[in-house]
Amino acid sequence: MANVRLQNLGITLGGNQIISDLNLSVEAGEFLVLLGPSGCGKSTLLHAIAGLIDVSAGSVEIAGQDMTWADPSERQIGMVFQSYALYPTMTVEKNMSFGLRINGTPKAEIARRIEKVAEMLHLTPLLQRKPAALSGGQRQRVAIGRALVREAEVFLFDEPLSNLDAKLRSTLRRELKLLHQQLQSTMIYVTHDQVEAMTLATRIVVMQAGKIQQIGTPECVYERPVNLFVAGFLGAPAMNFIRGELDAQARFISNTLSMDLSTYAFATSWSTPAEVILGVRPEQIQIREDGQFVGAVMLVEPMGNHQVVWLQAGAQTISSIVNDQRPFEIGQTVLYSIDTCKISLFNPQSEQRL
Amino acid sequence: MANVRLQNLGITLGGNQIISDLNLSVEAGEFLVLLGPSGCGKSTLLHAIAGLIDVSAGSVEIAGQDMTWADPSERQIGMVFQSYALYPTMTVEKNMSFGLRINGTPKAEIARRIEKVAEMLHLTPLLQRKPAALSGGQRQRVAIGRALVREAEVFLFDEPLSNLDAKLRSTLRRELKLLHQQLQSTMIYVTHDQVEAMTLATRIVVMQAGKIQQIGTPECVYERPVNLFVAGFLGAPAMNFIRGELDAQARFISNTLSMDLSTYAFATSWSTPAEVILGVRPEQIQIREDGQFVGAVMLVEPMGNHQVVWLQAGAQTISSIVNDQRPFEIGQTVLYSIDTCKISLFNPQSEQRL
Amino acid sequence: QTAKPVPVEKAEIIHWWTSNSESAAAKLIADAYRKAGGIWVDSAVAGADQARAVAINRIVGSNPPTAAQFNTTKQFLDLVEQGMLNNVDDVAKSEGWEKILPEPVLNVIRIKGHYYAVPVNIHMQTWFWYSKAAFKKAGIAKEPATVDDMFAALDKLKAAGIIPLAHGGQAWQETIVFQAMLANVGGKELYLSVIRDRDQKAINSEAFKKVLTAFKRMQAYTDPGSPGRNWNDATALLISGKAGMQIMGDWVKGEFAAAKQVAGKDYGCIAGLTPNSPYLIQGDAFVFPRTTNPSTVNAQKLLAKVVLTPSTQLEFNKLKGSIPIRSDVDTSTMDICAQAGMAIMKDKSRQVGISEIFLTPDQNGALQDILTAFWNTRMPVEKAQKSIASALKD
Amino acid sequence: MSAILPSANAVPNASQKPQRRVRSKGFSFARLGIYAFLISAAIFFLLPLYIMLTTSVKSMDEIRMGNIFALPQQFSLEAWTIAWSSACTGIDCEGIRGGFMNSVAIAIPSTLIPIFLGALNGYALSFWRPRGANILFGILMVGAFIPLQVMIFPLVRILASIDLYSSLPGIVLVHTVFSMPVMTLLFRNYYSTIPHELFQAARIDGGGFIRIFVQLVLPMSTPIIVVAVIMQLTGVWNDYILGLVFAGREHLPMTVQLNNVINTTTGTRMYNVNMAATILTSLVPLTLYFVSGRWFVRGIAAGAVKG
Amino acid sequence: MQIKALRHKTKSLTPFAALLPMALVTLVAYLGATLWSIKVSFSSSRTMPTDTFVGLAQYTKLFENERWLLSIENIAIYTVLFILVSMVLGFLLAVFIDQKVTAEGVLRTVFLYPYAMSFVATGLIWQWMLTPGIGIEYAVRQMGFPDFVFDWIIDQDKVIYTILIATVWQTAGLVMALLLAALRGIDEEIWKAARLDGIPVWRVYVSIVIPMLAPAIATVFLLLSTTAIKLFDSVVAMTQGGPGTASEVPAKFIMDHLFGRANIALASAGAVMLLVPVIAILAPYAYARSRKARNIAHISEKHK
Ligand SMILES: Nc1ncnc2c1ncn2[C@@H]1O[C@H](COP(=O)(O)OP(=O)(O)OP(=O)(O)O)[C@@H](O)[C@H]1O
Ligand SMILES: Nc1ncnc2c1ncn2[C@@H]1O[C@H](COP(=O)(O)OP(=O)(O)OP(=O)(O)O)[C@@H](O)[C@H]1O
Ligand SMILES: [Mg+2]
Ligand SMILES: [Mg+2]
Repeated sequence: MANVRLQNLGITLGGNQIISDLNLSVEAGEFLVLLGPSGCGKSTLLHAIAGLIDVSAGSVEIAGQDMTWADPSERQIGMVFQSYALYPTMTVEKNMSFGLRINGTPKAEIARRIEKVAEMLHLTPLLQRKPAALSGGQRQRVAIGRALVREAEVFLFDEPLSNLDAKLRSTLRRELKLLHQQLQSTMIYVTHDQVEAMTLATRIVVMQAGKIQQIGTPECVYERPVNLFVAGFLGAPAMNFIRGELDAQARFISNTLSMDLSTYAFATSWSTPAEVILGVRPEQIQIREDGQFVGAVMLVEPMGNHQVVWLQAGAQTISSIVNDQRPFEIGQTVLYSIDTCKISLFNPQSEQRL
Repeated sequence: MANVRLQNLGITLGGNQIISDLNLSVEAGEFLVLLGPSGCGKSTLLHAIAGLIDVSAGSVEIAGQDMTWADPSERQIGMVFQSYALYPTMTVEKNMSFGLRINGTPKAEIARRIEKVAEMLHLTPLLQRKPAALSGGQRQRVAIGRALVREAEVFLFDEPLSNLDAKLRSTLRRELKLLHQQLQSTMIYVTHDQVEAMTLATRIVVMQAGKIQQIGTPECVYERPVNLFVAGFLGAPAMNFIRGELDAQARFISNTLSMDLSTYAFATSWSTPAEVILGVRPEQIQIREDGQFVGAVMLVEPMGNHQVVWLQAGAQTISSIVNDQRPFEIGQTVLYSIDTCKISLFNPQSEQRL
Repeated sequence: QTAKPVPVEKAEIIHWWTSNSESAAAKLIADAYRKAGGIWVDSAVAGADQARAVAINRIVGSNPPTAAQFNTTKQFLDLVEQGMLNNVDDVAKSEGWEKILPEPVLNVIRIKGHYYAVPVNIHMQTWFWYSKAAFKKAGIAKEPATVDDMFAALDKLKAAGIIPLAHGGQAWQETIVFQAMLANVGGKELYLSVIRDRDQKAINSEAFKKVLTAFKRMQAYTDPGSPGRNWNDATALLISGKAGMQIMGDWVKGEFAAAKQVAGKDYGCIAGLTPNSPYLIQGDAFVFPRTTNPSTVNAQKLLAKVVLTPSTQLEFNKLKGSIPIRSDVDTSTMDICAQAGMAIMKDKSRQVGISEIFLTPDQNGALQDILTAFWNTRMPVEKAQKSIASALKD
Repeated sequence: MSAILPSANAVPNASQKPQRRVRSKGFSFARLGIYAFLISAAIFFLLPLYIMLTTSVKSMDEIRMGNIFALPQQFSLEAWTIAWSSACTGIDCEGIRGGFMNSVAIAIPSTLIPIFLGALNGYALSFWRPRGANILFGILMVGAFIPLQVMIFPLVRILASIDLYSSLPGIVLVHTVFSMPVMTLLFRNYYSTIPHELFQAARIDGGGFIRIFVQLVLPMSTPIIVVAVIMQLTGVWNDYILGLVFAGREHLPMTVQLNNVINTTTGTRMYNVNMAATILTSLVPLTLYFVSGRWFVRGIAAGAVKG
Repeated sequence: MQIKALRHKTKSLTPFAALLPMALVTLVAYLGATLWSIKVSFSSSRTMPTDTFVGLAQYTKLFENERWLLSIENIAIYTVLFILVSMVLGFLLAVFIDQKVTAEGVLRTVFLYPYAMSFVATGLIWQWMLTPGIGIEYAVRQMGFPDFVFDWIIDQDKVIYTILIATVWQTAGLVMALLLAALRGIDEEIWKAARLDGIPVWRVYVSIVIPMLAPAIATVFLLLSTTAIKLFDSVVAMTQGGPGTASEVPAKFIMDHLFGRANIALASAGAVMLLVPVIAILAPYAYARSRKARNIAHISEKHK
């Protein structure tokens, strides 16, 4: 059990300021998920926490101790590298047991842990292979295994499941969650998979360009994004943004839509009439016969258990999730309604939530 | 436009028979998605098509010509490697333009293509960087870019979007689809992302342990899986399997369930009473007040736009997708019904679809 | 590990006598030393420079050998001046070196009145060797007795399609040819004023220019393959009759002997082209690194004594091809060339040291560089003369 | 496991299909060119060896009279026996075999220690990058240009002052000193091509300086270690001047004897014995070269990282 | 912050400890020897070092010495060609041997064996082979080209090239081994990517492999430069600096004066002068590298 605290962290790589003035406090035992667009600095942040790159400013505190300049090996960290970084000359087993052997863990204990982890990661038949003779997903699992056997205080996972198939991924997701509950260790987890983020996180951190945009529980971040970026970043398909105006009666009016938002919980005060951006998630747009608004079907994407229907409404393209398999035709005119209780409003200038 | 035909393909790596007797015919202009569990031989297959590993048996035909022993460069192929395989000493731009420069493509044309692709992949500001100074996702995009600029006859993509964030991924998915429509090139695409598979594929190939299990349109594979493996592999959460018996009246009876399946379209003849496995997808299980069956809520996973509810019904765990945000409590007893028109039945011995 | 002197008079001797014939000669001294009660520990190091470097480094590293071979030249002068050598004055006095050793050698080993080396032998570098077969073929009836005779003979050889001068084109061999020319064309006076006195006037004189011209003229008698050639390969040309003449030291006899050729029958030797051409003395000597250990000092003295005993001198020099350093040895059993040499040595006026006896190694080297360049390029005589003058200036 | 070895990896691939590959004609032309180049290069390289070998079995008379390219008229191994067991090197006529064990005794530590230190330096320089180390390395590199003979004199003094002059440890130390620039350079540059992430992963795993070096870095160094062994063993084995000056009488390496046999200014020369002795002396490094192949492994870092 | 940073750097002392032998060797042996040589070069030492200070006299003497000047000229030509030819040949051998050729082991040994042979003997062989009348010239004439001439070794202007041939023969195998080791380290995937791109093999080598071999090439380059500048044995064995002084080289000049000619002051001056071009080449390079690193930082900062 160890907390992690980053204060005013700044990191410069190759002359670029990648992260600046970042503050983040991860509680002991927390499962923190880092989200953010490609290249925003997630891996960099993990590397800094692990002590693998020198920070240019600020401090890193682990388990209450200033570790800014501590050696990586002193930090009691397990890490899955995005690029795996497997030891090429060692077998899978040796790869995983390396850290334990260094710690002087008894042989029997090592064998036990390796067996357990290999089982969990379906690596048992591959234990004597070297990384070069593994598939991409197998390598990734070895990387996970190497971190997991360590039973460290803090785990750093950098997109650990990205190359695994959906089935394995969901199994492992569950295993990781269980493990987290068992070990009570702190986990910082980078992922691009929304399902992982939503199911694993106690809190989600959304980053952009080296800055934290929002920290909160999955529901909070998903339902009450603090700004346009977070709103647009989470959710697939992305949130629909509709520009319009809010009048004094809290009615939202755009070219194609008009609806009453008087129940909306405003985050800030505002003066009417105001330009606003209305954010509405595809699942809040229901295509139904008694819908209030009209759109034309542009594109239908069947997804197995649901379909995404793209509607043209005026100049606006709107995506909607349809949870059944009823057929749509391209060009067909449909009616849809919007569930107003979960919408978001943003200030188009500041891009902040209203 | 080139078709790809694999006949009786066999591949051995490090003494292991990875692929044996595989037959696959990809139409010209098709967008074929390869699915399969980690380590099943997808990458190996792509490498064999590209001519990067030697096949031990069978033949590879591209555009009607036997290319089994042709040099990779003669095959007119663009490929994204799972491991990227970027040229470490070249900048992003050089990485992408290298093949073109060699081909003697005019400079202006190279510049045009690079610009286009870089734009599409959001790589424009990174063109002068070397791979070592890129994030994981950025590297992956360079790998995609390098393949795309080539405008080849056949594209092989090995999990090209795995390290990208959801938003970028959906953008690129769409771009790839567009590109495919424009170029009319044949694409063979490995992915673990169901959404990609469903939205991009004209046909899906499901592989297991080097063998093809099913080939078909996304809908077909999703809705009418030919065997237990395919049924269980596709879909997240996975299909629920319920063991039971089918009686002469085509009623399915298990400990907890009993339902009429007389409308089921049997794939093979069968004799009653028979042991069967009933496969039902989570979205076909509706939790509603007028449901016929009873279960207790075990676990709820909120996913943003939906939630997965795990029910305990007798000894069976059943997952169900709930498309709204209504609250459940662990232990709460709920009623559910099963949509019988989309279920699948399997022979427990042969594991084949009934 | 260091070979600390032990009460027994164990003597480690560094020398560069490594070829078969030289080894046999060295063994002779070793045996004589052993017979005299010493213990000879042999440290042979091929190559004179190399062997001396090892000796010097061992002295510097405080692990000196008991004795080390040097040439009887100025090579060890620095060591003496640095006080790194023991003298063997006792032996020299009791054995009366002053009387039995030739003057040029004494001048080198006796420094400020002390004797710092024991000379072993006399090599004469500037012998003219010729193949009787080749001479016969070229129709040369008699041994050249003057410089002009020699050039005439060379011309005849050339005309007969024989390589007139078998020459090994290495700098030191060219220096030998030069010394031969200086001694024979220039004569003893010029030789001494140029080499010993480094007299600028003599060097710039017309006579010296003539020597240089003669030297350069020799080059025209060599074959194109001569540059870089080892002296023994040149001798092989003589042995096979492909070449007529070679100017080289008396060690050449070893090669003839190996080819079973006999002096006076198959080949001839001429020590000088005029009746009073100087006999250029070069030789080997042992020096004795400084030590205070009495038993080592004893070992050193014993060596100094043994080396000069007449029987050792005779047998050693027979094997080595050189002639004894002491004039009182009975040489009747030696070959005719050696006997001729001994005869000449009887005339003290013909005893002259080679250039290394008079010049420091450095000056000698500089001279050698100029000579070889002059020999091998189209350097005008005047330039060579000027360069030599400046190289021999202090 | 065995996949890393070329014998198990590359060779089967190559042997599986030649009969089919022949179908592609561009391929066989290229091959032809490769072999043509390699064979002509081999002939160029072998020509001197041919002369050495034939010379070594000729008699001196034949050498004196004959053509260097000619095959021996009377084949005789006498020179070889002389070289090995009876050539004189001073008053002892025991051939070059006498120094063999000395050479071995010098070569083993003088190969292992410098390589170990070189690897250690390279590792520290490219992964740990301690402050100031690069300046040190720069000086070392410049120092590599000093002719070693110039350094002999001061080194003799230093060694004498620490009582190591003329001893086995002394000569090993000297070899270590003189090989340090090249060995360090060799490993430093090799390690710069190993993905840094591996090192980072090992640090996370709690590996300390030594652990990472021994368990991770050294196993990845086999190809360069082989090259280093080739260079260092050859260098030490063929060294003459250092052995002569620093080893002391009891430890003189074989090359001193070899040189004594070959090198003479005014003595007679036995070319056939010289050649035989030279070839005999070089047999140890030659054997090493021949067996070193299996360690020239391909793709030692394969599968380590993606990117 | 600075203090903390310092603590971080100094905290793990092991790397420093590990570099201790190197530091000692560098400072005591190399720096020490260099300083010692500089000191001696300002003295009038002969066989033994002495303390008589004579200023730049030795240097003046050095640069008045024609042999030295010629040596410098020779070594400059030789170094450039030697590095170039050895690298190209070694690289080609490595590349071709890397093509899964049969008998790789034999070929590798064939190319490497000259490196194992003492040059005292092989130099003689080369001398024989190059000597007109008995060597290659003779052989070719026998083969029916009676007018064939190959007499570089006795040619004042070409003799240095004969040394070049023989030393390249000796060294190319080692270059091959070094580059082969590096070639084998290149990830197969890179090759695959390049093959797919349809890049001709030679282009892959030129544009991808050679840049990736940069560290190994740097090693080879330094190795060859040091061997070239210290060239000595081969000259002694083959030509002894001749004909005349045509193939004299600085190291031989130094060695001659160090031992045979007992003038260690002049020899030291020569050794010091050898270091001057080395430092003159290395220092700007090191400077440029640190500049470049800084510049990159600078430029990318601006981009933002
Ligand atoms: N060199 C090799 N030697 C032995 N087996 C190998 C070798 N390379 C790959 N394999 C095995 O071949 C199988 C197929 O590998 P492949 O890379 O094709 O899998 P994949 O389907 O792409 O998996 P993933 O989704 O994890 O990338 C794997 O089980 C792997 O362990
Ligand atoms: N050595 C470097 N020099 C300059 N910039 C770098 C360097 N390494 C990384 N970067 C940049 O730093 C930014 C952050 O990189 P980082 O790897 O942390 O991204 P990330 O959030 O992990 O992205 P991804 O999801 O794609 O892995 C990227 O824009 C990248 O281009
Ligand atoms: Mg990352
Ligand atoms: Mg794969």
